[in-house]
Amino acid sequence: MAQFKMHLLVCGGTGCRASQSEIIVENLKSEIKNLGLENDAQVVITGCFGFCEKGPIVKIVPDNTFYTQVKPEDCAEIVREHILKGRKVKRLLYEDPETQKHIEDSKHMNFYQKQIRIALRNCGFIDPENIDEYIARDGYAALGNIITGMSPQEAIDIMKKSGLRGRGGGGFPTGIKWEIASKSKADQKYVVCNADEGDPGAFMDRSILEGDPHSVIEAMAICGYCIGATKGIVYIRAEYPLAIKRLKIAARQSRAYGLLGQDILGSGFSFDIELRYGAGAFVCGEETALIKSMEGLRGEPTVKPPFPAEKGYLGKPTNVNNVETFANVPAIFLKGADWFSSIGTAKSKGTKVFALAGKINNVGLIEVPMGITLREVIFEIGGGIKDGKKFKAVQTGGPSGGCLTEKHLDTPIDFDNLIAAGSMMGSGGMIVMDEDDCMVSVAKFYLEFTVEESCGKCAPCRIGNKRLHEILEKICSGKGVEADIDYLKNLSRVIKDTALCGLGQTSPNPVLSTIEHFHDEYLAHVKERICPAGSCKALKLYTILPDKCTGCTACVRACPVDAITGEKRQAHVIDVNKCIRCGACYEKCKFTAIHVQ
Amino acid sequence: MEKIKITIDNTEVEVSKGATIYHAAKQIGIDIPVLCYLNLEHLNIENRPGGCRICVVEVEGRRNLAPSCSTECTPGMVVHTHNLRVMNARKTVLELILSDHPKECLVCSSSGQCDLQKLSQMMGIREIHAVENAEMSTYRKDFSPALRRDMDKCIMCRRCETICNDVQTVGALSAVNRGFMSVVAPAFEQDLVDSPCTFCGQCVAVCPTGALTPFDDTAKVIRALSDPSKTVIVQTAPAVRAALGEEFGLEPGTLVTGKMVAALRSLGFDKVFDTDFAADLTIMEEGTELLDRIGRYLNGEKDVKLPILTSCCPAWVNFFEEYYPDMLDIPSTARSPQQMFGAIAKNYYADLLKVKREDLVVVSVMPCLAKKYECQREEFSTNGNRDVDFSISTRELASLIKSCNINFDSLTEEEFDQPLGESTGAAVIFGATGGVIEAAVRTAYELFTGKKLEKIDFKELRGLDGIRMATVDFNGTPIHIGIAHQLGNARKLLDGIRSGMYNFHAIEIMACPGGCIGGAGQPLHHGHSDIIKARFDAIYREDSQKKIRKSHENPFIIKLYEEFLGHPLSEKSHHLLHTHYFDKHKK
Amino acid sequence: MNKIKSLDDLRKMKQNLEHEMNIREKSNEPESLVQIRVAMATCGIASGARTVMNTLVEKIEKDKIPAVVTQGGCMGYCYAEPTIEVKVPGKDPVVFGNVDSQRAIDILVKYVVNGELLEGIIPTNYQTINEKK
Amino acid sequence: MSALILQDCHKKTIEEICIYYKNDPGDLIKILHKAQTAFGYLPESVQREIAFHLKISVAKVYGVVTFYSFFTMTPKGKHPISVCMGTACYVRGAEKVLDELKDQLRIKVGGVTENGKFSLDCLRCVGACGLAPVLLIGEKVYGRVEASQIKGILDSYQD
Repeated sequence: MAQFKMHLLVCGGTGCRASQSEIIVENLKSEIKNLGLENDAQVVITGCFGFCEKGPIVKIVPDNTFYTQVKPEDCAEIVREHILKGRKVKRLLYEDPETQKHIEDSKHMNFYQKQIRIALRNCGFIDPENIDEYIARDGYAALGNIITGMSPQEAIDIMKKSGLRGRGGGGFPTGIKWEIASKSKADQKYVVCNADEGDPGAFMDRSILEGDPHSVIEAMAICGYCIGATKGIVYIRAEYPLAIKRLKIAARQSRAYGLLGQDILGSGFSFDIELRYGAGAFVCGEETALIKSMEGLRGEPTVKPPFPAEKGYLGKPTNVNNVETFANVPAIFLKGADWFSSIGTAKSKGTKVFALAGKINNVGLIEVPMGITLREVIFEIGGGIKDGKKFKAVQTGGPSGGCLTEKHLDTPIDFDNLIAAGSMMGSGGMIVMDEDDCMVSVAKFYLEFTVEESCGKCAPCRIGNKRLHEILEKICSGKGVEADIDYLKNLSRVIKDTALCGLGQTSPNPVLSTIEHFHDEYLAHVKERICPAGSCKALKLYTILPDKCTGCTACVRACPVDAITGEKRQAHVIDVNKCIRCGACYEKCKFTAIHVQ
Repeated sequence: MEKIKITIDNTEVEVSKGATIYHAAKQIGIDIPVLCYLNLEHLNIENRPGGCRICVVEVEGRRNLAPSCSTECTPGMVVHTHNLRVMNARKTVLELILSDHPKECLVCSSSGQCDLQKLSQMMGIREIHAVENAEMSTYRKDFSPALRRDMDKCIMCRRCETICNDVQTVGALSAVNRGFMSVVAPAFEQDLVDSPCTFCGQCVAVCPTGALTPFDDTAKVIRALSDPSKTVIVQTAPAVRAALGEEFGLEPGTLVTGKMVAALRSLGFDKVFDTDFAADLTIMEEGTELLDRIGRYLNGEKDVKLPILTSCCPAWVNFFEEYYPDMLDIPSTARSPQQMFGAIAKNYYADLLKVKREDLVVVSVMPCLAKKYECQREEFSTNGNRDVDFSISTRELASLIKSCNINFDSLTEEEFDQPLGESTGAAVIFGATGGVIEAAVRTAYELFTGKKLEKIDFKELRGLDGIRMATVDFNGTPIHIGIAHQLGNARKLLDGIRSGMYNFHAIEIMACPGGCIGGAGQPLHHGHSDIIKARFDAIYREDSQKKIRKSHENPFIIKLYEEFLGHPLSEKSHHLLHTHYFDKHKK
Repeated sequence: MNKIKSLDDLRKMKQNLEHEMNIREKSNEPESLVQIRVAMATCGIASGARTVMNTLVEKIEKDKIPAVVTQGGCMGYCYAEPTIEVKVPGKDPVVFGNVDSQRAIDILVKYVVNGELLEGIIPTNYQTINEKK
Repeated sequence: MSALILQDCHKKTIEEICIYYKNDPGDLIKILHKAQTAFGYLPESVQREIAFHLKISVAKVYGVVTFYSFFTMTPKGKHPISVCMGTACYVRGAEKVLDELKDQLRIKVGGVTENGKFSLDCLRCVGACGLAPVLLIGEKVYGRVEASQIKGILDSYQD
């Protein structure tokens, strides 16, 4: 067998594939062949590297060269220069936005320096469609050890000791969840992997399934052994075709090796998985709704208790964990509960994957230890705010979360601190906002989402969120009054207090947290009728700069409501009360004399 | 049963394990308001989606408020049902519901009957906080012959969906759409007439608002009454007299037969007759049919279809036409009492009066909404003139009485007119589940055995269990009888017959809980199933007080056969009193 | 594909497979490994750098030496090609000139594994290739 | 809602899909997925046929179809356009892109152009947040789209 001296890892995640990474693979391979280097260099399609901002990514090991934004036509050069002659192609190397220096070794990139990759340990490292690469990295060893040498309770105890908490949002201790399900008595139980990731702006579950499907399958089997289930179901969004494909391939390979199916590794334990597809309903991320959906019904949540661990899918005890939670499991068993619990904070152990997005330089997927500060995440890993603008807020936890501000930048991130700050971990979306973002509009955006995704079962969520949205709309269109803010607060609190499921109980968080942290901005909207960020169309203030105005009267003729007056060749004036903020004058003025605030 | 102790509003209460906070509170006289929750204990029907969130209470140590209807008590739980947090939440949620509900209560047909209206009155709602011109969810209105849907008024309590699917297994309705626009509707939001709806109306009976209401022909009845060229006669179904009093504040289970007759007369009906008369007629025809089939079966005839199924209930007829088209030949061909009455009135009584068929208006007062549909079926018309012109419900009769300034309470009891007003105890019990078959057995026994029945009460056929089975001894011949009320139970029985699991000679089926006494045209029970139990008892009380208790002993029935029909299953009977069924899918 | 019948089978399989991933594993924590860089510019290749590299890779794999081999550009010692730079963790990098296959193995066995000093070290001002322009 | 009258071959397709899932109502969502792949959308007749095979009420099927945004009862355009409205795309200007598309195509979200060429929908996060704002036409992904590019992109679909 050929001993490759170099591996060219090409990101095959959805983001990079969208920028032609498949053609890049082809080009690299053919150029390697052209130069007769087939025995020296191997091209591997991997999962996501996380650095989606600069995709497509080609990483070359062992020298950790990190090529960004590679185009198909760059491939020949990479092979001729780097593979053949050992000269890195400088122009494709990642350039540090601060120092403007090309960084040759990805280990030195700020983006990766503070990361600890557990759930993402194999993403961007192995070929997700090749089970051998997973096994080479101790894949299925944890499962093997457990089912041949441990009792379910012993394994559950390790999980409990590790302190792993559910990564889907709630943060419920995984070991305890397993224990409850293991103690429920039934002829059949189910392990469900919740891969119905729906937070807009969060895509970690998809990346894990695309980059390391076996770790999820292995963890589900481990869970099955612990709780006494032989059937596993992955509930996955139909909008994730690549993840579905990779998961199917992985399951097929595992079955062929006998790592799924009857009598795994001669242990007597049997387990297999099947896939169920979501169909575009955010609420199905809630576990009781997910179970309804798996049963072929409308994905409406049900009252808890009974919890799924007692009465779940088809009325049987069901353990539901999300993808990221499962991805941590094999690592915990391989390296030990103590190792895992040594990472993180007192009550939040291990790492968390975040999807960094918004007005930030390094958009992408990162995995950081719990307890890291927002400042480190945004300014070190994330490379700071785009275009040198000022940081304003970061939204965590998606539509269920809240906005954190400057004053939270040095708060260690963990489950409890985020809740204390009025937000939540959620599934790990992190959207960074700058000075141009209006926080009322941001709250409105999230409510729009919740209104659309509310299942409609309970009144507070179905109608309450609609009303919240209407009030925010009213404020953004300049018709709000101060009392609206009080009503927003009361209504939000009642919705949180009375809604049936997690979606409704958290949906007002964006409203409450923006009111708390940006009260002045709300006041500016309702009292002065100004949008300080300048983003609400109806609240733009148009004025004429007298020193620039030539009195050409072009604007007067453009104004549909006769709000502009003035003598010819004299500076004109806009009547603020008449102005409908249509912007027609602004378009017409040739002397940039119209000022918009 | 394990007991646990909890504290509600500073009062300790001991409850059985598994009890909800709502029930625990009820035990100590605290009535937590509910809206979507519905529990018909006597009938085993529960709707508990936990959706309206009106019943929330504070549980110490819990992050959010708990829906008391679906939160089980746990030992040591401390509950507050009316502190500021709870009151504010309830009021705010109710305001939200009202903000998406038309404010036309003054002209709503459910006004005064509406749970939502009552609740906002109770909670002292005086204004509704919402944005000016807040969006309302609106839907196309749907009018069917029996009921109307105005889903703008729907609050998504899901009671109708539960009844239609889980209880009746009709499957006409489902929650559709998502979020703000979600609503309960037939497939493709089409009209009910294009759905498998049987018009049983049980959805109307449980609707807490004016979203589902009966189709009301009262105005046409008033017009007919004031038309001097018309002779207007009325027939009243047995279940009506056992419930009508409730609308006038009388105790459930009060029989108001005499007052009802007086009221109808004072409304201006030319003759006040009794559907019970037709019920006796039904027994003659159906009972004879039953005996004929059993006789032929015992003689070894191979093509005899057994069991025979009763066919008095129009919703049930719709149900088997929709779901059991392969079994259309087993129900009795006898028409329902309402239609038998109509046929006799228009073809026999009209001649007696010497009025033209077109000038005789037959009105029925029914506990039922499906009857409104039944009288419109084509086969029950002659040249476009219906045998029964209008069918109004018990509730509609009550409001007609009220609107005509009649003081029901002070009326002197009166008797039905003759000849179509005489009836037996056997006819009265048509109003309760098991009654039709008991009535049939009383007559069939005597005709079959030629002996006089010693014991008239067949207690083994009575009760409120959804499915009941009994064997009656016909002088050595065991006759197996099955009884079901509510269509879901009917389906179980029918499926059992189809698969050969059951062997019955006769089966009685009623679509509504408890039979006609629980019909959708009856005064609303608002979730109190003990009302249905009280009506049930009243029906059998009336039976026991009747002088004649077997249909074939009704003197006017005997006379009708002598003068007009000849004998049961005669050609004239076939023409006027029997019908045939259609496969709905072939329409 | 054959079924894996026991945990031992799985472990054996892992051992057989892991060498294929070695290059990637090693890149994960280069600081803890001996880093060997082969100058692979035209002059290097012309002098047989590729053969040297193959020898190094095979020997490291065979003896499971905790070292990683990477390619580099021209180090500027064209007179002494093929050249390799060896950086043992905690020590300054050292450049060897005129390396052939035999010498490559010597370097690995004596310098890298046993820590002996070898002849033929090109004195440098301790610049790594990275810092070279 | 367009009326598709099922031919025998259509009925056979539906029957095969249902049989593949053993006519199990628990697999309704999978069946609807397959049917939508086969027909491009889920017209009334298809839903009725599925209900018939699974022995469940049509109302239930319709209730499920209308619950999940992935299912559609209107046929898509030849080139279905989806605008990602995930948060990352939103803060990077997806709304402007959407407005421009609405203007250019003169249709609303969920609509199809008169000639059936394009249909316009929104979706939630395709996970290409690095390329925000993102636009999909068919399977093709357009990243970092600006409103000014829309006309050019649309014009490139000649057929």
